[in-house]
Amino acid sequence: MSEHPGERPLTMAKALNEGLRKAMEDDPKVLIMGEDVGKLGGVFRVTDGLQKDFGEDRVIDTPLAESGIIGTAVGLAIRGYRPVCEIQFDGFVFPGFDQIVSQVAKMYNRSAGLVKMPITIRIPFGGGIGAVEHHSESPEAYFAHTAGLKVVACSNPSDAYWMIQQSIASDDPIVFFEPKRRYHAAKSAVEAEAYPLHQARVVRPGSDLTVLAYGPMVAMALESAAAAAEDGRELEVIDLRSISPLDMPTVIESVQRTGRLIVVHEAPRSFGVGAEIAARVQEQAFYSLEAPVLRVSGFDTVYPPSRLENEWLPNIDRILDAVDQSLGY
Amino acid sequence: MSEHPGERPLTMAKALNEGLRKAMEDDPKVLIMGEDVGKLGGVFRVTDGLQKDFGEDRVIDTPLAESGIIGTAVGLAIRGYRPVCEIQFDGFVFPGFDQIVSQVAKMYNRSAGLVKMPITIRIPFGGGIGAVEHHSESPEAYFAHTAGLKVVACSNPSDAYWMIQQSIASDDPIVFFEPKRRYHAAKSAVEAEAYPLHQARVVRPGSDLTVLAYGPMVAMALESAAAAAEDGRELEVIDLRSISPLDMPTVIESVQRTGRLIVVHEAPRSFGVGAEIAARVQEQAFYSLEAPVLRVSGFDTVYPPSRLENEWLPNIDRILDAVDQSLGY
Amino acid sequence: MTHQVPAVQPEPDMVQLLTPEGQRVEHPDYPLDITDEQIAALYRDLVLVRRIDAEAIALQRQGELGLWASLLGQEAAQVGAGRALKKHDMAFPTYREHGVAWCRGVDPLSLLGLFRGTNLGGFNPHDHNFNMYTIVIGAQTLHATGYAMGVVRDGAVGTGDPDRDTAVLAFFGDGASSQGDVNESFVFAAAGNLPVVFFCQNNQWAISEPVTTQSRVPLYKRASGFGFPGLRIDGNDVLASLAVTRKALDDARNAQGPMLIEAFTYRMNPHTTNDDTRRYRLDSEDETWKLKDPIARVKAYLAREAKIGAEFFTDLEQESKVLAEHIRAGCRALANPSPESAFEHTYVDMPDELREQRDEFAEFVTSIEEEVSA
Amino acid sequence: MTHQVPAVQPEPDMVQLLTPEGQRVEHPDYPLDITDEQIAALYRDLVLVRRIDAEAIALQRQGELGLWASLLGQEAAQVGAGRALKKHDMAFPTYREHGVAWCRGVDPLSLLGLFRGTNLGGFNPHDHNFNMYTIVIGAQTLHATGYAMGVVRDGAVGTGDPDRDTAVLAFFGDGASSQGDVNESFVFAAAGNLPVVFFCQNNQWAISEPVTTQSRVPLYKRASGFGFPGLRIDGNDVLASLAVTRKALDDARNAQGPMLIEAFTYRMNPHTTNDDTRRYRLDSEDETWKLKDPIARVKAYLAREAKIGAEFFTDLEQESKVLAEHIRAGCRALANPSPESAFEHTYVDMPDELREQRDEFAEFVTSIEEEVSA
Ligand SMILES: Cc1ncc(C[n+]2csc(CCOP(=O)(O)OP(=O)(O)O)c2C)c(N)n1
Ligand SMILES: Cc1ncc(C[n+]2csc(CCOP(=O)(O)OP(=O)(O)O)c2C)c(N)n1
Ligand SMILES: [Mg+2]
Ligand SMILES: [Mg+2]
Repeated sequence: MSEHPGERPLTMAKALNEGLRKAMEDDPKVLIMGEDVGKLGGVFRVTDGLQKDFGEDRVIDTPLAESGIIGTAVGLAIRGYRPVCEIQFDGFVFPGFDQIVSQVAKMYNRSAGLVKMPITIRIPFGGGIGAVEHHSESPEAYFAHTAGLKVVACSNPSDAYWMIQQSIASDDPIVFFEPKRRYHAAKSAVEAEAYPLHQARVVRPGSDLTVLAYGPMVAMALESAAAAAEDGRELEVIDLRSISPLDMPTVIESVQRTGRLIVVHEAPRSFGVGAEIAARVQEQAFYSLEAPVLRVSGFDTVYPPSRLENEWLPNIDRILDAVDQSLGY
Repeated sequence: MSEHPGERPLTMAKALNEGLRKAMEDDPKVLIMGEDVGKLGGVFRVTDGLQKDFGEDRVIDTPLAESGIIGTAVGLAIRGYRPVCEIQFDGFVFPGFDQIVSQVAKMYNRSAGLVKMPITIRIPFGGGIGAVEHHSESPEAYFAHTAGLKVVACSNPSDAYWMIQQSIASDDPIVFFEPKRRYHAAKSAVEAEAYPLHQARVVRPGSDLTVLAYGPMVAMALESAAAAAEDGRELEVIDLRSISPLDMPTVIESVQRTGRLIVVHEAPRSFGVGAEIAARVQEQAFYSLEAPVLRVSGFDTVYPPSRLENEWLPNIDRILDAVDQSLGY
Repeated sequence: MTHQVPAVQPEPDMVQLLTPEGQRVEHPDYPLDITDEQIAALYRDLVLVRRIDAEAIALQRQGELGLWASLLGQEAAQVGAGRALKKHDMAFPTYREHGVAWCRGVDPLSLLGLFRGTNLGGFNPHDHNFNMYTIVIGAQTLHATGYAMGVVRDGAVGTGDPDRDTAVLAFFGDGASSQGDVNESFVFAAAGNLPVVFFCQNNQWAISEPVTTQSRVPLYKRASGFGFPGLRIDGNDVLASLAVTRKALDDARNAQGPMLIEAFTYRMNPHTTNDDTRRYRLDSEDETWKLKDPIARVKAYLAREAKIGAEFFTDLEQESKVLAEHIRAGCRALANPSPESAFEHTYVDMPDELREQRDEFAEFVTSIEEEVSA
Repeated sequence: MTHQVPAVQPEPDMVQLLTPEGQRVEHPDYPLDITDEQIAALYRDLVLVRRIDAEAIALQRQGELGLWASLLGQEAAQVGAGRALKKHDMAFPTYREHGVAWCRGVDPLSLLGLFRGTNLGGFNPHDHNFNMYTIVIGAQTLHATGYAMGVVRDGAVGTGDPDRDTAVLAFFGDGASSQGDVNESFVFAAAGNLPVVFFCQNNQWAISEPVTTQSRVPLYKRASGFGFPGLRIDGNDVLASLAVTRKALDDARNAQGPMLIEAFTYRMNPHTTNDDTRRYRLDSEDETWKLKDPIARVKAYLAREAKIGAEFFTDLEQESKVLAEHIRAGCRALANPSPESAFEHTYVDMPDELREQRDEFAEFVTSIEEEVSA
């Protein structure tokens, strides 16, 4: 039996691997399915060794068809299983979009609460790894806009370990975003206990301005806050963790203190997650805002060739620039 | 040759039909393709008579496969055609989502500007017609969030006539939303000239508060404004017309005058079009707003069974309630 | 344009065990041991299923249903397939399998909510091992395939234990055969040798599109390319449908893998009550198919060959009337759901933000009611 | 679990015109009239294409490319197919058809931008009637099919005019055969009797998944179920690939409709430079396939049978070196695009809002530069 990993520092990829292993041990109905998840252990090795230990019936190399992966997961869920589907890269979730939006998200409602869809859809997302087209996208807003789905993103090994287990245990379907550029970044130890799945977390307290981020941009926000601190500006950084539902109480509480908010994400700006947060914050904290909610994000273009991604993606300079702007109001 | 329809009042369905006919006459490369668009003239009769007049090579009853419809349209565009794809109902666009998001939207960029995708994707959308599941949805935000696509929605016969022609003439791919509950609603005459495709239009001037709507909700907004006028409140109503790109100058100019904005759409609220508008307005007119931008929309649930849709959809009462709220700030 | 689309291939042989004239015929591969009483029982199904359909159409005309998708002409395909299932087998329908629902013991009223607009399905697929209707064309074939993956993982195939071994039956139409999902379900089913039988009702039409728009070769042939058997049956022959589906399900339970059955039949009514066939097909086509009516041939058989007494037919008429009354009264009694119910069941664990929307909505509804009553 | 997945069927016959030992063999349906000079020209293609691949791999190792998808082992399939195309035919590749690109006259440097990260394709498909690489598995088969619909609408099929009649060649892999899009392209192509030839390189692997994960029957069989012919060729035999593809394209141009060619070959390298085959396949498998090398057999033939002088081989070696140098120098010279260029070409008609984002970005970049230089 796999134990809590204890003090051992883990990479995010390894933390996910151990979280998956724990979930499979805890519940024999948990299955992993996707392209290359078996012997290869996935292209990022997140499922490394699981097929060896749990067998081909529980860690399933599927045919190369995303609609088939999600659609058969729906059938497995009807039969009582809890499938964890791996989508190899963000840009390849779209062939499965119909099954996700019209079946996974709607079956529980269609059945008036009689059929649950405890399906977890894991998606390595985001850029910064020098990849080719379709391998660096951030499609979270599509899923957040879809009623019936919940959407989360982990940003560090400990959350990765716990959140993947919580997602698998959730009776609602969850789209689980993994910041691929952090898979093998810093190692850290797993916390002793899980934090509530759909709760945001203040990861750096501050009083001058709130920076909200999730997934790969949390590290960027923290670095920006460290840089700003050198200039005597205290930024509060919140790791959103759950994109849908949003934990507005945590966000509003912070904004009421700081009066200023910047949302950071890699996805294109327009109609993205930042828009919803801005809309809600101005609804719910209208009189607290001393400046408009600003967004630092990818631009409204196709994701650029990788040689341009560092400029295109939000970076410390652009975040600090937005901080200046916000404080200038 | 089809002439401008002149003074004849037309339904929106008929106006679209005449607009399509005109586009086909003007350019032999224009093709219509989709399910049941031929002899049947589409389930809403928008393509009525076109196959008879232009032949089976230009009005194509395709096999029943949306990815196939969009994917072959991409190939036709590479060969120099201008396909107009009909998606039978909003909820059936998702099997074609991958081809739309990863191919239609990206080909021009992928080719560094060498291959254009002059494809129009017509989608009858929205509720209010007492239909079964998947037949009443409003998926516009998914497309608006997709760089490389433009998204428009017509709200009246004249716009329908002109906007469909402008969309077909556009060298950028356009997702064209048609408010199905208005297809056979009021007839009206077609204006003598086209209005710029991506420009919003003030359809009722007012000074107390701005109401922004598109597609099926424009009529609802106008009715609300008429009701509010009886109480002495002058609402300005803007028909957005273009969802992506957004015509912010028109919106901001209005909000600077009225200080208050309500956005109305049928789609679920969260991560919808209203969120982007709210985010931009608070960015661009921060000091003009006397109340937060409010949203009157569908709720964050699966579209309900049709017996509930009138309560679930935005209606005059809910819009007026939001007007009260906004004016109460 | 000089390009010619070659003519569609001629109709292939199809399994038929009862001719349109009501004659039993034998088929070497599909012997059917069946008593006249059992044939009479199938006749009863056919008649009652047609009655359900007729009542629903009438209810739609009266405004009690928003829409109805008629199965007229497809009763034999559906009843044969439905009766071939064992209780613990699972069926995945489209939106037209009212006859299969009947055979599974689903109360016809359970089907009406969807068409009346009072719910979106709303029944428990496990109650009768019959999934809810699926409207997105083809999507359910993948669900059936995934369910069959679960059956295999439960060790409920090829054990030889008839109470344990389980098969899955996936319905779809001729139009659906073009969808990626249907073809992907063939891939998954074949690669996993899964206990799923694909049952395609080729009713010649997908709304206004004739089957030739989808394929110029018979649809049952599709299977062989994926590596499993396919077969065409006379879809208007309830005995052929029963015998062939039963055998296919048996094979599936015995770990012989998937099969595709193409039931060659005809949608005698418009696509739905919204549709208008005059725009795209000839009356003469309808007339030809009327001669192959799936019920008339069983009646002819029973009248001529079987010693089923007149009482059976009068009882059935009575039963049909009672059923009709059940449907009419039951349908009218299907209440509108409460507006607040729109907020239920989008999530198992309702997010706070949705709870707030619900509460605001409830408050708003109350305020309007007060205003109106004031 | 008692459920058994039956063994995969044995390999069917496949068209072979040149054995691994370099012997010409005749095939009744695919006679190939070819001179030794022409075979030598194919040999040149094979050698140069392999050189392009080797240089790209080296450039990836040196950090000049982010990634490379090697075609090692698949040269014969690609060169045969590529040389079967007429100039005005159109080809739709995946991301691995460097050999086809070569035959179409595409400068190898045009392929590198994608893998270097300086562009996403960036060349004009019409320049050489060779589409840009497509990464989303299977998507391009529908593009090819749609293009073929356009060819038909242009009246460029079945006219008998060799300069007018046009065929389309769609490439995809064994893994891709499972995608809905590929199967939908078969539906559209068959229903429309379109002039498109589907060319599946079954290189036995889809990253780490053996072809048996996708199908337990040979992939060429898929076609018959859709109503058009399918055939397996020895994909390591350039003559078979040339002869069969040429005939299929001829048929397509003559309005005989689509065909599926399965080229049975082997991906001798990892999936891409990122991949690690040791996790999922045995060295012995690689060794077996080395005996079937697509280039060695042509060399053996030329050495033994043909009167190609030694000069040809020394010239080729020289040409190969020049090409390698062109690639190395050219690749290093592929400049990074300017940051502002990220804003170009998302739209033909750039919306104002995006223009503002671009201008803000440009301003920001300038301010940072000023800060840095200050
Ligand atoms: C993905 C999708 N596209 C389009 C539709 C609209 N639609 C409903 S039924 C139908 C025709 C289906 O034909 P077929 O599969 O032959 O089944 P039948 O209705 O004849 O039983 C269509 C196009 C849909 N429901 N789903
Ligand atoms: C829709 C989609 N899903 C997943 C991937 C990731 N992926 C890239 S190549 C590949 C395997 C393709 O195998 P095959 O079709 O046999 O082609 P080969 O690479 O062998 O040439 C996969 C899964 C993708 N590119 N597109
Ligand atoms: Mg049909
Ligand atoms: Mg392969």
